[in-house]
Amino acid sequence: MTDTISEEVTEEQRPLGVYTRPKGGNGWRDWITTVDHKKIGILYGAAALFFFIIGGIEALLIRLQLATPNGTVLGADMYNQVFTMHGVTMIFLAAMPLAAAFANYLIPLQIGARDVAFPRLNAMSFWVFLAGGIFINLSWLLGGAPDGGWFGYAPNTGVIFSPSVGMDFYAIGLQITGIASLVSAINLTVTVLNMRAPGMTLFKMPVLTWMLFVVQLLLVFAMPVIAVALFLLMFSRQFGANFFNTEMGADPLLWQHLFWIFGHPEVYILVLPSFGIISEVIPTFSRKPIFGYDFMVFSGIAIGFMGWGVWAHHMFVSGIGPLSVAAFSLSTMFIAVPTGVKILNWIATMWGGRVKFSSPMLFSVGVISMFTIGGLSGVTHALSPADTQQTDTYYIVAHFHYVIFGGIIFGLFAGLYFWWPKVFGHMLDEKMGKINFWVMLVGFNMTFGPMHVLGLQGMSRRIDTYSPGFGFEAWNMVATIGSFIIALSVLIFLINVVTSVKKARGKPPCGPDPWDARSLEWMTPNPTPEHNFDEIPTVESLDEFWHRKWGTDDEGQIVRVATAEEVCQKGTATGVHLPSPSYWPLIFAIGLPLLGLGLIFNLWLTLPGGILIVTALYAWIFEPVDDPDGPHGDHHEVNEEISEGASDV
Amino acid sequence: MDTSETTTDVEEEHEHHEHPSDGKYMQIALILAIITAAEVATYFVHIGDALIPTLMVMMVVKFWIVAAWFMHLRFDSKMFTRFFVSGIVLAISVYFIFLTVFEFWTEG
Amino acid sequence: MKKVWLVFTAAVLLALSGCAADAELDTLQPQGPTARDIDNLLDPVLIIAYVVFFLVFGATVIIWWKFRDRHEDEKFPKQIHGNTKLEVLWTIIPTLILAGVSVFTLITLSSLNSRETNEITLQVENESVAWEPEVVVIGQQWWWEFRYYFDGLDGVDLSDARNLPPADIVTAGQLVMPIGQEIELSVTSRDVIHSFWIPALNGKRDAAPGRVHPWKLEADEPGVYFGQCTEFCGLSHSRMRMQAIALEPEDFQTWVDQQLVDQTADQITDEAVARGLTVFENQCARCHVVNGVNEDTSIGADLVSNAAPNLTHFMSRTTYAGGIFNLYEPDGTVDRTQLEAWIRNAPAEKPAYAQGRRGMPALGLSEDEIDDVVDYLQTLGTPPSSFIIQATEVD
Amino acid sequence: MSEETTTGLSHNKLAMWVFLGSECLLFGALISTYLLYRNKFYDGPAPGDIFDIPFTSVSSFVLLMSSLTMVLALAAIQRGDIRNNRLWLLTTALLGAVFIGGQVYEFTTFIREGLGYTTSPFSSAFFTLTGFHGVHVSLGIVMLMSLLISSYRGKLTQKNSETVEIIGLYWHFVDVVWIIIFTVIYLVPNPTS
Repeated sequence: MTDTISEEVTEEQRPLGVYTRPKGGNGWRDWITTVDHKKIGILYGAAALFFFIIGGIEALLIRLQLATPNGTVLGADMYNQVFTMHGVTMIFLAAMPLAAAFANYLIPLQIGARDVAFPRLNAMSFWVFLAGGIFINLSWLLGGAPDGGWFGYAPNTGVIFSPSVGMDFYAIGLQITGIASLVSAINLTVTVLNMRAPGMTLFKMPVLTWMLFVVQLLLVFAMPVIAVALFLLMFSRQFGANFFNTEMGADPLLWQHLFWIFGHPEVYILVLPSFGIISEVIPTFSRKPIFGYDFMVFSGIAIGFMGWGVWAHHMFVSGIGPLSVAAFSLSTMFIAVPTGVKILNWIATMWGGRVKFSSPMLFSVGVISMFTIGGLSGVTHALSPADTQQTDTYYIVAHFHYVIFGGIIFGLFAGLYFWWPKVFGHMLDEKMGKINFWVMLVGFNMTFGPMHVLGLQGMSRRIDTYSPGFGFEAWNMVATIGSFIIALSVLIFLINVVTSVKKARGKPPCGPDPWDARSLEWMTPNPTPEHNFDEIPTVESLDEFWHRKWGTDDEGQIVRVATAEEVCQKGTATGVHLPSPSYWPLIFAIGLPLLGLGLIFNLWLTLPGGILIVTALYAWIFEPVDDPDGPHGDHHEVNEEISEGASDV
Repeated sequence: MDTSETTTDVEEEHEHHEHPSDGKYMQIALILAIITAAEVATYFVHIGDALIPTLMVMMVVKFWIVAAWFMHLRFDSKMFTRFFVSGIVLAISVYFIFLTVFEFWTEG
Repeated sequence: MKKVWLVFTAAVLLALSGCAADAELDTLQPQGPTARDIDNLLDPVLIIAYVVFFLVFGATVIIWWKFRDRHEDEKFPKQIHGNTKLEVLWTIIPTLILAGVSVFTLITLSSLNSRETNEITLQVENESVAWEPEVVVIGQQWWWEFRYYFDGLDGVDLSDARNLPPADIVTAGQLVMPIGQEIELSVTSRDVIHSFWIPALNGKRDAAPGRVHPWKLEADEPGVYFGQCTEFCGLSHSRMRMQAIALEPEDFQTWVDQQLVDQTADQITDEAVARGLTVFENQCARCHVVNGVNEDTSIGADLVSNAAPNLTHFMSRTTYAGGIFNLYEPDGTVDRTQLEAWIRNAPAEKPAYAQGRRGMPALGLSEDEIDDVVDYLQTLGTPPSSFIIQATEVD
Repeated sequence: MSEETTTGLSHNKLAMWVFLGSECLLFGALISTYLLYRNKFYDGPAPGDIFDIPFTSVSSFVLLMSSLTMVLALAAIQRGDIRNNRLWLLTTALLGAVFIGGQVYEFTTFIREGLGYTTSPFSSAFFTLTGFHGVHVSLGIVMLMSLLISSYRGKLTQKNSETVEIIGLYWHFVDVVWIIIFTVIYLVPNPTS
């Protein structure tokens, strides 16, 4: 595991002699040892897109099964596994890590930092997430995928009712990805608080950073709750604990409460990054500042805070008392207010602007209109009596896909198009981007629009088949066709990526500021150099980058004071001292699934898992702060700040 | 969630108050020991309806003493207190509602 | 974008206005007072939602037409950073609207949870009984049981649905009730969580093991009202259906009279039926009860849920196997082919987990035995009226 | 090191506090689960039947005092007093070990008296909650021992006293959690069968 190093290094640099750090470099070795937040961001993005495609294939299978009455494509058992894994994959392995990709890549850049507070922990978060994602999907090969729904309601997830190992993979796998989320959240929380550029007060942070910050706080407090729920499930299944054993007087609603105490903040964990992204995109393309920055920030905080008081609206028919239903019904209704404020503020930002409908902007407007539909159907669920008709029908499926697909996936695609040049140094093709958007919009509405009707006509959720004669046939067929149109739009995106990469090969990177953007990350060249900023800028205002480019003349007209090329740094600084790569995050991450497999199949397997984990932890601690053999630049002022700014944990 | 306050974010004064002396720590530990003794005494001496409130008050006092003195929250940055208190307040309110929904308080 | 939306919205409006013909589960065509209360709450909110949506969408369209950048020059629009008054205004307005909505929500909620005490007089075994209409609803994998206790539920311990005292009437798949009466339900489960839902009469309520949830149903007119289990409950969740059959009070009395009759062997004259009874006693009676043949206590112990449908008045129902097969053809003849297929190899007809003691297993009966047992089953109970048989047919 | 950050606080210490905030929700969920099930003892022993308050009081006291020794260890290293630092670190670890020993003894007694992990919802919830706490204490002991080893290797000096402080924060947190558990689970009158 260690490089052989010929040069001499001091005892101080290599405390235990063996735990050296790998050198930076190129190729796969660089990727698996990297602690660079940008590379980790890219890894998150790639892994998330991979799982997004897997989850999408599962969605297509679901739609094929339901295209016609009495469908036989999957069969009941397989259908239950596929819909469970579709939910688990899309939420935990696609949407959350895609948001994490943006958080990792952009938070340090937007606040003017060289990296996150704990670069190695950051790498660990990614590898642990990936290990968890692979672990859950291993269940397909090792005895069947989870079949109790992503919500895993007890006691249907107990060994009697779900005897395959699927739910064990679910409980342990989500626990593993939960570790990743929690560690990453603590890391980014500290980063936002502690590593802002001089002058960047909290209220000069871009809205995206703010929203991502709220998300990290939500994760910090929500992950332990699902962790406990999953522990209870795991102990029940593995060791015969009686948390959900109703024969002994246990209450099956315990799981539901714990799950949704986590689950509702989770909705905002998913949606706020997208809100943040479009809050960056819309002002840029409207050529106006965001309307009501303070309101945007505070409504984000309010959503995050109120998200803790509405969880039981998932349980209006579960048998909780009428007083609880009334209370949660009211709290749910009023969470619509801060969300509504956001939508109106985005509209006000565009209003009176000179709006360029480039592809990131199209996707953002898509978020506004599609999320509005999801939000409004959400209000109809808040009417708890009406929810007794709607819940667990396709009306709910329609609702949350308008929120999650319309509100989140569209936003994340806006982000992909917007920051692609930032990350890779070339633009994605605009024309294909627009086609991508329109195809996705049509496919999305064809798939999920009819589900409102199906739900109101009484089609239950999570059914693997339905009989003819209930009026479900036509709309199901439309939805299935729509789902393939969505698949086509994702294919268009992938083709766009491939052709754009090919087109850009051999050409110089695109300019530093393709969109006339506003925030700090665009002050570095495209693609971002390894050290981010040549010199940490001092921030004077919100939209610092924009204000360095544009000023006002005597008549109040906006005039250019500098070109983007002048404002942007050259990215040519040398000798910037960056945290060194490390093997141990990856080694640690490999240990966890082994531990999990050991718990499920054979306790002996936990031994190598445990050894890897303990070794990795101790090696990590005793690993020198820096690569003793790595290049050391001249220590001028800026460099001091870097080595101090990024801690060694 | 209360990190939204604007006033404290930059240049939070770097507090280096003198930490208590070892003797002071011993005194605090003595107080903790006395409260614990009082707590345990309630097991043997019956005080009726006042029992649970008394126990809760003593518990909170002990908690507060350890957090404030041993964990240095009294002397350290308010940011730390904020995160800890956020966690505690959120936990108490969420789980209080949780138990209320289960009609835990009325069941006795 | 605009056109797509027009088409789509038109389609939604069409569906919402209740044009859907075959929609037995439609939530927007209430057939009873409770469901109507819910519908009356939803409709105005849907209208508000449409208005809000068209405002937002209209604004987007205006931005698209009016504020689109058509000249690629560097001219900037007026830079507006916000407008506190406006923002406060559009915080307050939705708050007020929602406050109004919440008042109506609370009113509906309280009516949904209110209980009407209305006793009806029934003749039970030649005695007049004042019965407050109450039915115990029990979900299990993957069918519903309904139990009627004419002495009321006061002395009935429902906390353990797997061990209930014998009831006056035990039926499965179809809840029979009189019209114009509020029927109080006690919903519970014998294994996992299910959800009881007759959309035309009321919303749904979960059936959770160890918990008894009150709910109610009331129908205006006689008819067959369809339902479907809506809480994911495992393998055959989609094949767990039920119906509420609402009858005129006198028809309900007739139904009660018929259900109170036990099946005794000395009525049997036909030889095939007698052989069928033997098959039943040797095989089926391990899990299924026929009053007069075996006892309603501790049968079904082979099953996780501790129960299988009571078959005493099998022919009085129009569906079986969790409400997924029709017992009768529309003309009133028995669909023997399907019934025989079910008895021959139940797991092939409906996914279950028989080896895990859930669902009906394949018993390995010979074709003769199947014929006989079907002959026997056909003697159990009185067929319902052709009105009900036809109302059960969905196609 | 900490002077370089925006807030002037060290990354490590801030991260530990954020983590402790998170842990509140974890233990909150476990305690609430226990409270929900304290009456659900099925056919097994009830909490009121088996809790040995005098015994648990002693071990609680031991854990409480370990907080004192922990803070004394920190004060020592902050003064640069390595000898006393080692002494108090060792004492803290030992007190922690005594507490864990007490818990092991308590668990074995309970099991002997018929309260196994799978006896009832109450037993599962009890062992899970106190077990989680015990694992936290054990991890703390491992960390303290690591500090000691590192001290004997000459790596633990006044300069990195913050490491001691951060592990101390964790240790005190585990202690305050026990303050709550001791009152809420043991001292509040318990149902008997």
